[in-house]
Amino acid sequence: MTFWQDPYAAAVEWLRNLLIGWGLTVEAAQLILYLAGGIVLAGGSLALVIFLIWAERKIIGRVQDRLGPNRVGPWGIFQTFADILKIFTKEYITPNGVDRVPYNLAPVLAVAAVIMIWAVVPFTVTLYGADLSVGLIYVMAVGAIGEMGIVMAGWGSNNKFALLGAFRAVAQMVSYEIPMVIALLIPVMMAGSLSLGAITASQAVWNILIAPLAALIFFITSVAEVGRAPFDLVEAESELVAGFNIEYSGLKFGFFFVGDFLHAFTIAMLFTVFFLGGWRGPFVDQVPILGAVYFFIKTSLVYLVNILMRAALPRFRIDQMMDFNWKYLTPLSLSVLVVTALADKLTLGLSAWVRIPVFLGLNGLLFLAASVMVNRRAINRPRAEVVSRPRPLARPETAVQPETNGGVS
Amino acid sequence: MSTAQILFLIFSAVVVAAAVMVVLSRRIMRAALWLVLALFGVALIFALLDASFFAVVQVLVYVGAIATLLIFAIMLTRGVMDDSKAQLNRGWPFALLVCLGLFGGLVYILSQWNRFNSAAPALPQDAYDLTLFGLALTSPDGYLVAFEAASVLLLAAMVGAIYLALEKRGN
Amino acid sequence: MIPLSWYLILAALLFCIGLFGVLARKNSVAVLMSVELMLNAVNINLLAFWRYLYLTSTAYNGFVFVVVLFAVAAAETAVGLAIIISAYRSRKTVAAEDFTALQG
Amino acid sequence: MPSEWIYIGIFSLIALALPAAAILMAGVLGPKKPNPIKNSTYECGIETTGETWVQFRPQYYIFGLLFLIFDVETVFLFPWAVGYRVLPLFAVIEGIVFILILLGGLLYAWRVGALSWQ
Repeated sequence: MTFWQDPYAAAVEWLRNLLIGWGLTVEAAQLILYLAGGIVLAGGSLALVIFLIWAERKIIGRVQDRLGPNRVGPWGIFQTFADILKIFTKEYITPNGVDRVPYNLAPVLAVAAVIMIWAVVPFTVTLYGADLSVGLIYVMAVGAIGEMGIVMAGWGSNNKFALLGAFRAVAQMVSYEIPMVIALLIPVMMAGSLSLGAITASQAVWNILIAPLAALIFFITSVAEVGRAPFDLVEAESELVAGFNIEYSGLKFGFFFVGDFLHAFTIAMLFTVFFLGGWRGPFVDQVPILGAVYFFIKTSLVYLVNILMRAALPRFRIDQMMDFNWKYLTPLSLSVLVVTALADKLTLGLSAWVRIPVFLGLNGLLFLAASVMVNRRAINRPRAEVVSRPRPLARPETAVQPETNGGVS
Repeated sequence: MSTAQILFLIFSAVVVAAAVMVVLSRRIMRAALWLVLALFGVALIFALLDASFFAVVQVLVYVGAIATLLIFAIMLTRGVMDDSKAQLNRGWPFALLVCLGLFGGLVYILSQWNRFNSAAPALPQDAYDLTLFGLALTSPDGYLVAFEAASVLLLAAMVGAIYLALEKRGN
Repeated sequence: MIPLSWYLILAALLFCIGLFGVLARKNSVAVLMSVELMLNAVNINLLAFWRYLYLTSTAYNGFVFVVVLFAVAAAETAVGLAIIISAYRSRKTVAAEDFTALQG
Repeated sequence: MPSEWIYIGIFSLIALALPAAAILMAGVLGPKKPNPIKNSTYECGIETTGETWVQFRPQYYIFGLLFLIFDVETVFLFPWAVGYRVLPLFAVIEGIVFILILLGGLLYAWRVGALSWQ
């Protein structure tokens, strides 16, 4: 394998030989490589956030017919650096009565839980952190650590609004994790492995063609997991005073947002790995490094859809959100799993040209059936009238009564 | 001492210290956070035992779900236990005696066993194959009954817990 | 290499700490947390035995035991906490010594 | 311990250290001028009354409970899904029965109204 076909593998090999040439043992050389690779990957993910924040502000600005950031540097590209400079010099305000360890640990966990996902994502055949044999469950488990970070933020802050916000956020996250895991069982079934590398390698036909409904469910639930619009009711920053992060300031507050932006990009990466064939594309067998290009093109497209969704859709109410998850997504994901498992076993051995239309047709039928059922329920259900309640008046005797006598006393 | 031994000692120190704090913490919410740390430490021990699947499942189920559920329950029942008073029964020295006796007895009995200090065999290539585990779990010669019984157990737990926890309409 | 005894002693210690919590804690939620510790000690034991004594590619007894124990732990926590919440609703207490309705 | 776990361990430590270092650095750079008003708990400008305690809805518990049960269900389904390619049709149907039993539980929860947020 020459340098130009796979610069990453060649560079690692060169570095390993160099270290061993310096008289290190093979294990020590491996450890140093791990350390270097980890620092590059984790640092790279954090550096990416700087660009993501700028891109998102610019795109949302254009959607809303604004220019977006345009002062610092060409197209405002250095705007985020100015923001970083500012947030680094802000004061930390630590409210009285906080539980210091959970309070200070929470923002660190919120970011670390997202970065840790990057350890198992395969960018090309050779470029990945670790090809963990249980990578998919690892990704889910790391999400649980992020949840704990939110609980710690809510409880450590010693503020009832932070606590309520944290519990709403956690309830939302755990609810949407169910259809997500069930939808992800379909790529696992197709690959026969939980490793993200094997799942990518198995997709000669992209999984989105075999299970489009599962892909849709994963996309929706992953957006809800991050808590972005239209699922951002917990921390609707334009309407409420934040959620669980209300008592944070300076960079501690900023890191919750860094975690959010990075998580939004990370779920786009996961969508690419699970349903869009990851690094797969033409000529990847000859030139593996092309895989990284395909990977980032696909991821950016998914991320763009994500941003446009954020710009376009209105926010859910909490009861709508819970209903949508438990009464629509969960039964739907279970039935998709059952139907796909049966259909795949029964059409085994047929050519892909027969199988894919069968899968697409079955998914379409399921979606149609689910829509009909939802619509029938929605039509038959008595609707609550949306009116504001009469409010008590401070001094009823001086209130102006519009009906009586035209307001003249 | 090998690296694995040092790692084991660190992880088990974390587990034991966190477990002691779970039992002794006055504030119940702190105890829950210590419990999360203890469960996480147990996941690390599982990873040390080459059981990667159970290491991640431990975090997924215990930290992600059971600890979350415990914290929800603590929030629902908060405010009725006075945190400032002692959280242990009056008979706690007796309980301590029982536990120390049990621990001593267990260690004594185990140390009589001739395989107590056996070393781990090398891991064969296919020893850890989830495909075969899935096959064994669903084959009638394997553990099919356990598999389906677990599903019924979960169903019963779900129905029972919802019945108990749901506020009855009308009162 | 780590001998089997280390894992067994760790599991015994964890089990005894959990047992102490079950016997001595007042708050019934804390009692349930201690039960979780005891179940985890059992899991460590099962996996250690699998790794050290029964490591063959056909015997999945250890795995099945652990996986069923996960289900049991989940069921136990769910129902136990539901009972505590239900008792809290009617009696406004979670102290284990106050649950005396069935006392003779 | 497989070597991937060593990488994951090192990586996790780095992932924790980077934000922690940044937060510490910002703490050194930023000003420190606390005063009692600034440090009071945020509550719409009014002083906090009572403890940090609000009555939570049992609804949270129900959703946590459903999550726990389904989470454990997926633990059983992961080996089933990994082995799916080599499983006979009978075993696949066993897995489907497993799912349907749990779906029954979901329908029960739906019927008694545990799924609606009141």
